[in-house]
Amino acid sequence: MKRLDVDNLGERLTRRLAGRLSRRSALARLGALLVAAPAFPLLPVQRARAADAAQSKPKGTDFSRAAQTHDDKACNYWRYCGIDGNLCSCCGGSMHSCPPGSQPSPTSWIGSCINPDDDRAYLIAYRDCCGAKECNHCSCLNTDHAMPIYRPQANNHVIWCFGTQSFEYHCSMAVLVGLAQ
Amino acid sequence: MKRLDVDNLGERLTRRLAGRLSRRSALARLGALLVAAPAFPLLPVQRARAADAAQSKPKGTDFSRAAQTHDDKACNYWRYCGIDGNLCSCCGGSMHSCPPGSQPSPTSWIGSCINPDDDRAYLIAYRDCCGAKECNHCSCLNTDHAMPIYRPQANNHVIWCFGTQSFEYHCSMAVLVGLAQ
Amino acid sequence: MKRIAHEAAKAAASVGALLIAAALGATVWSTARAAGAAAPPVLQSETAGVTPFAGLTPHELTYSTMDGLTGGGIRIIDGDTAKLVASVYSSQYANFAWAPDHRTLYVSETYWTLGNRGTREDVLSIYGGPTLSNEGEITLPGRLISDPKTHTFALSSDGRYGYDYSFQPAPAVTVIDLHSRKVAASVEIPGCGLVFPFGERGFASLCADGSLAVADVDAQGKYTVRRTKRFFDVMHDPVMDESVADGRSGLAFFVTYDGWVHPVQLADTPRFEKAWSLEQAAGMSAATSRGGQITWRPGGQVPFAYQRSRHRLFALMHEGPPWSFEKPGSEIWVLDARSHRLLHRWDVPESAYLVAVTADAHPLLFALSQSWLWVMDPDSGAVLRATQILTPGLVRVRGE
Amino acid sequence: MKRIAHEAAKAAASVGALLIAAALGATVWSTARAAGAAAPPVLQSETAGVTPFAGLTPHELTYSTMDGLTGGGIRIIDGDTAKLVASVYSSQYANFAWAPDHRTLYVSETYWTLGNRGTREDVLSIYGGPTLSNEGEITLPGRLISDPKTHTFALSSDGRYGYDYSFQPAPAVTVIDLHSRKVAASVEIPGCGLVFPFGERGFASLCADGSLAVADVDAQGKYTVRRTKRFFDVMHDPVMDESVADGRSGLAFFVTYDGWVHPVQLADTPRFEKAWSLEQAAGMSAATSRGGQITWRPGGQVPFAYQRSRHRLFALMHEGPPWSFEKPGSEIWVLDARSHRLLHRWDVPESAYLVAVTADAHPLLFALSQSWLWVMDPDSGAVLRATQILTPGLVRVRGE
Repeated sequence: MKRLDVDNLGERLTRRLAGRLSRRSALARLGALLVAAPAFPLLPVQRARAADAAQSKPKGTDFSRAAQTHDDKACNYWRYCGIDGNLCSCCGGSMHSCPPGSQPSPTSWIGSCINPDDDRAYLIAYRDCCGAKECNHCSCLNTDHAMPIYRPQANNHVIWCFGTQSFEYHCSMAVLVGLAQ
Repeated sequence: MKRLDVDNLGERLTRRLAGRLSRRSALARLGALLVAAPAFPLLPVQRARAADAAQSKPKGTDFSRAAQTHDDKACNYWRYCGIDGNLCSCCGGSMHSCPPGSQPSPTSWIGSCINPDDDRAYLIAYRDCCGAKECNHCSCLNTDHAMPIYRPQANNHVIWCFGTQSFEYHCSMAVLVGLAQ
Repeated sequence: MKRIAHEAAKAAASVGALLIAAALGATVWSTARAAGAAAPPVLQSETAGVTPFAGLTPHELTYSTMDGLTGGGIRIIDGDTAKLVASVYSSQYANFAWAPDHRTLYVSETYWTLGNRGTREDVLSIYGGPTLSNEGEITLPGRLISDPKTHTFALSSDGRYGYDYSFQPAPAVTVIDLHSRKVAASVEIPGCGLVFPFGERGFASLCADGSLAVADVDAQGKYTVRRTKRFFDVMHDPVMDESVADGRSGLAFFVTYDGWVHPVQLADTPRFEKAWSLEQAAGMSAATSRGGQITWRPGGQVPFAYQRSRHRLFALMHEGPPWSFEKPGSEIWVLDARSHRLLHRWDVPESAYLVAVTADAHPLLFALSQSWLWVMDPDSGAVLRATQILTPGLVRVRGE
Repeated sequence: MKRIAHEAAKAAASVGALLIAAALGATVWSTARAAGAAAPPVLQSETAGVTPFAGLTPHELTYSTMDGLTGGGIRIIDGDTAKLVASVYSSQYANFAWAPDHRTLYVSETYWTLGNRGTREDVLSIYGGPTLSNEGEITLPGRLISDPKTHTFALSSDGRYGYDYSFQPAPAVTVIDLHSRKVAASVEIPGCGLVFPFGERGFASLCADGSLAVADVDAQGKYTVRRTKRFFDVMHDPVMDESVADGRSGLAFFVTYDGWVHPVQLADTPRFEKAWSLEQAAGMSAATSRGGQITWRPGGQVPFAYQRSRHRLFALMHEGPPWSFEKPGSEIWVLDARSHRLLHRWDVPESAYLVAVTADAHPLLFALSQSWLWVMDPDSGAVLRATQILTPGLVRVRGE
């Protein structure tokens, strides 16, 4: 299996989004300019976790067989294969935009999920929005390829609010990082 | 209506409890020695509230007609005619004893309730136990003769945790103060 | 095989959610595979940001969650979609108000350095900017800590001053200059409580003897407090903490446990108008606290809302005995506050503890139970939409 | 008349409550009026105090509430009555442990001076004395903030030292001298996490490569960390965070997602025993993470409990596919940890996320769902009693 070139991830993340993405993405871009641009990857642990995610090829899990690509407010949306928490899409945000009143953490853990529309595995950054109280809408617990906490780079129980003003967990995003293979 | 002699209240409260009270009272006495003895009445506002309670003779309320004298874990126990919150009797304490992990506030508001067994009206100090998180058992909202917050001496919405180490509300006791008439 | 059944239920639920999402115009992500076409393009990487907040809209409701277990927090729900729009952190027992720009949120709250112990800090926290983020705090000399009460915190109608009711346990009102972000004055109001701002810098408070305290300020910023006459009988039929007041016009409706509405034009010398009865407005006898009379009475946690433009008073009403002023409403009564007539009696799907009405030309009526928000049409009583909420404490809508 | 119906319901409920109270031997207050006798005596005034706390009893369960909305807190429930006995404040994301005296409770927790912001303070809070009151805090250099994990905090078996796992995000173990109430050391454990004390002052941690880190200390208090061999395949079948370890004997059972039990005698040089399969102990094929196999698997939040005196391992089991290690258990399997045999399969009334067993001669088994605590007989599987609880995070019983 080809290992992911993590050094290109930062560059990829700073690239403009393709034009075909929606109006909501335009809002997200604006949001990203208003807060500090997500510094990614920053920590050595993040390189390790991206490598992990690429290594554990997510073929044929129970989740991936039932996943859908239409509704980002449902727990079985394809990107949420490893999400644990409240979907930001149900809290006034989106899959890559925190609701007003919260801030995206620059750190996250990384999983990989299969998109049923193209059968490709993508790296997904499960990034927490921090600062407001727990949103309590659309609580999902998907654990595909989630690792124990002693392997934190792939663990969804850590509160990933390092680097923000607050450790108060509000909701979780599923930001598309790139192809896993 | 005879106004209550509030200056005697303090003395009455420091008196030993009558022998016929239960084992639980012995525990409560012990508890009272372990914490600072409840300084009552301390504040000018407390004299005012005792006077209030004695003034508003609690005859013939909906609550008093349905009240019982057997079960201090039920909202319709006679002493609870003006209680708003969790019964300490359901939280590891009693009507006059805070559960371990919490402390009785030296301040309280005072109501008066009719005891159906002797048809007498008694002054009841609704004293909050403070320090632990809200108990969340036996939540009652009885409002006989409860006054608005701008008349705090008879208001059950104020968090009566003045004078304790913590303002964290845990549960409410209904301590028998004496006859209202 | 329970697992299979569970998956099927999830799939069904997601179809439902999809229909709702589509109906509300939510963005639907799909990389639909063109039949027989080339492989779909690889999805592009995304950046993470914050959804901008352009200000509270006329149909948005802001509510604080009830204290105790949920421990505070403020949420904004769009009445047009019944969806959560934004959330702001707060302590438990907080109050809050929006600046006239509808973008700046002030939160009056209390913290201890070690959760329930340590050093106490009373602050007015400021949220705003493009993403409703924290913009600092103003330290307060004290605050009342109590179950939620609307009139413990308010702004002057121009948004220049904040007024925070303090009870330590001596009652006072803290006046905060929001331009300089400093406490301007601490005004003692012995025997009184709550705060109802009027005019440019004045405020009134309700007093334990049935009168009002009226505070006015001189050019040097010094406050003088005077008492009005007693206008209600506090021992037998007190006015509720949760009366309504329109800060813009200074018109207050102080409503008693028995449903007597005392209209008062707040001013340096308040004008007391003749009281009228909610029950008489409905063609019933006036309620009384004597004899255990069962009748329709106002009650709940925030039982009244006032729509200035149409002079309409909304009241949560229930059938009950005296001293039942905290029982939730099974009906919302719509009253004309000028003619003292009942216009409508609307059923609510579940007994409501709080009511609110928007101030715009096409108003929405909100009824809140312990766990549901019902969005209603104030003119037809129809339930337009609903959403589950955390137990609500206080509500605010945009003033116009 | 809804009111009447409501009152009737309340009366019926109170009769029920009375019966329960009587059955449980609760104090019943009554000033029963003697028929035809003189007027009853006037009730005497009372003083207010605190119910004494004489230490955790062998049948009492301590649980922390789940984080997020409920915001922490620790509660003690008596397994013999299913009643709440005491409550201790905590921050959210706290962990806790009882001293060997069963009277002193240590709480590892984190606060910010302004709730969600301000200055962070990581502390080990001490509760004890006759009423389980706060006796101060020891400042910690840092902590992991995560969903509840049993093995982020533990005491040495003699109660002299506390071990707190820190992740900032560099992993370390803070060693606290509980006699002097000072931090004794901060031991870095790169690539590892969690803490399993053994012996007088040693501890082990699980490592991301499938090995253990073993820390031992010299006479000067300096810790040395060494790695053992890799004993499990972390990428394909990692051992769970919520494995069980008996601090007294140093015997740990590290259980994998697929149900392989790795018994390890913790020591300076750990002894790794041959792994055995929970499923094979039940006469089934061993579970595998390949091919989407649906079989019985361990899962939940705290899925294992160990009873040292009878060498019994209790496991929450569900039928599910690979990666379902957080699904709650529909059954509790009782296994002999020496013979590797399944002794019983007990149904639980509602799928359970946590399991615990008391350490005394007449043990009780506890199964915890999201909102119920079920007290069971470990030998018959009978449900003895139940009570509603707040969503549980972690559980601890008295060690003997």
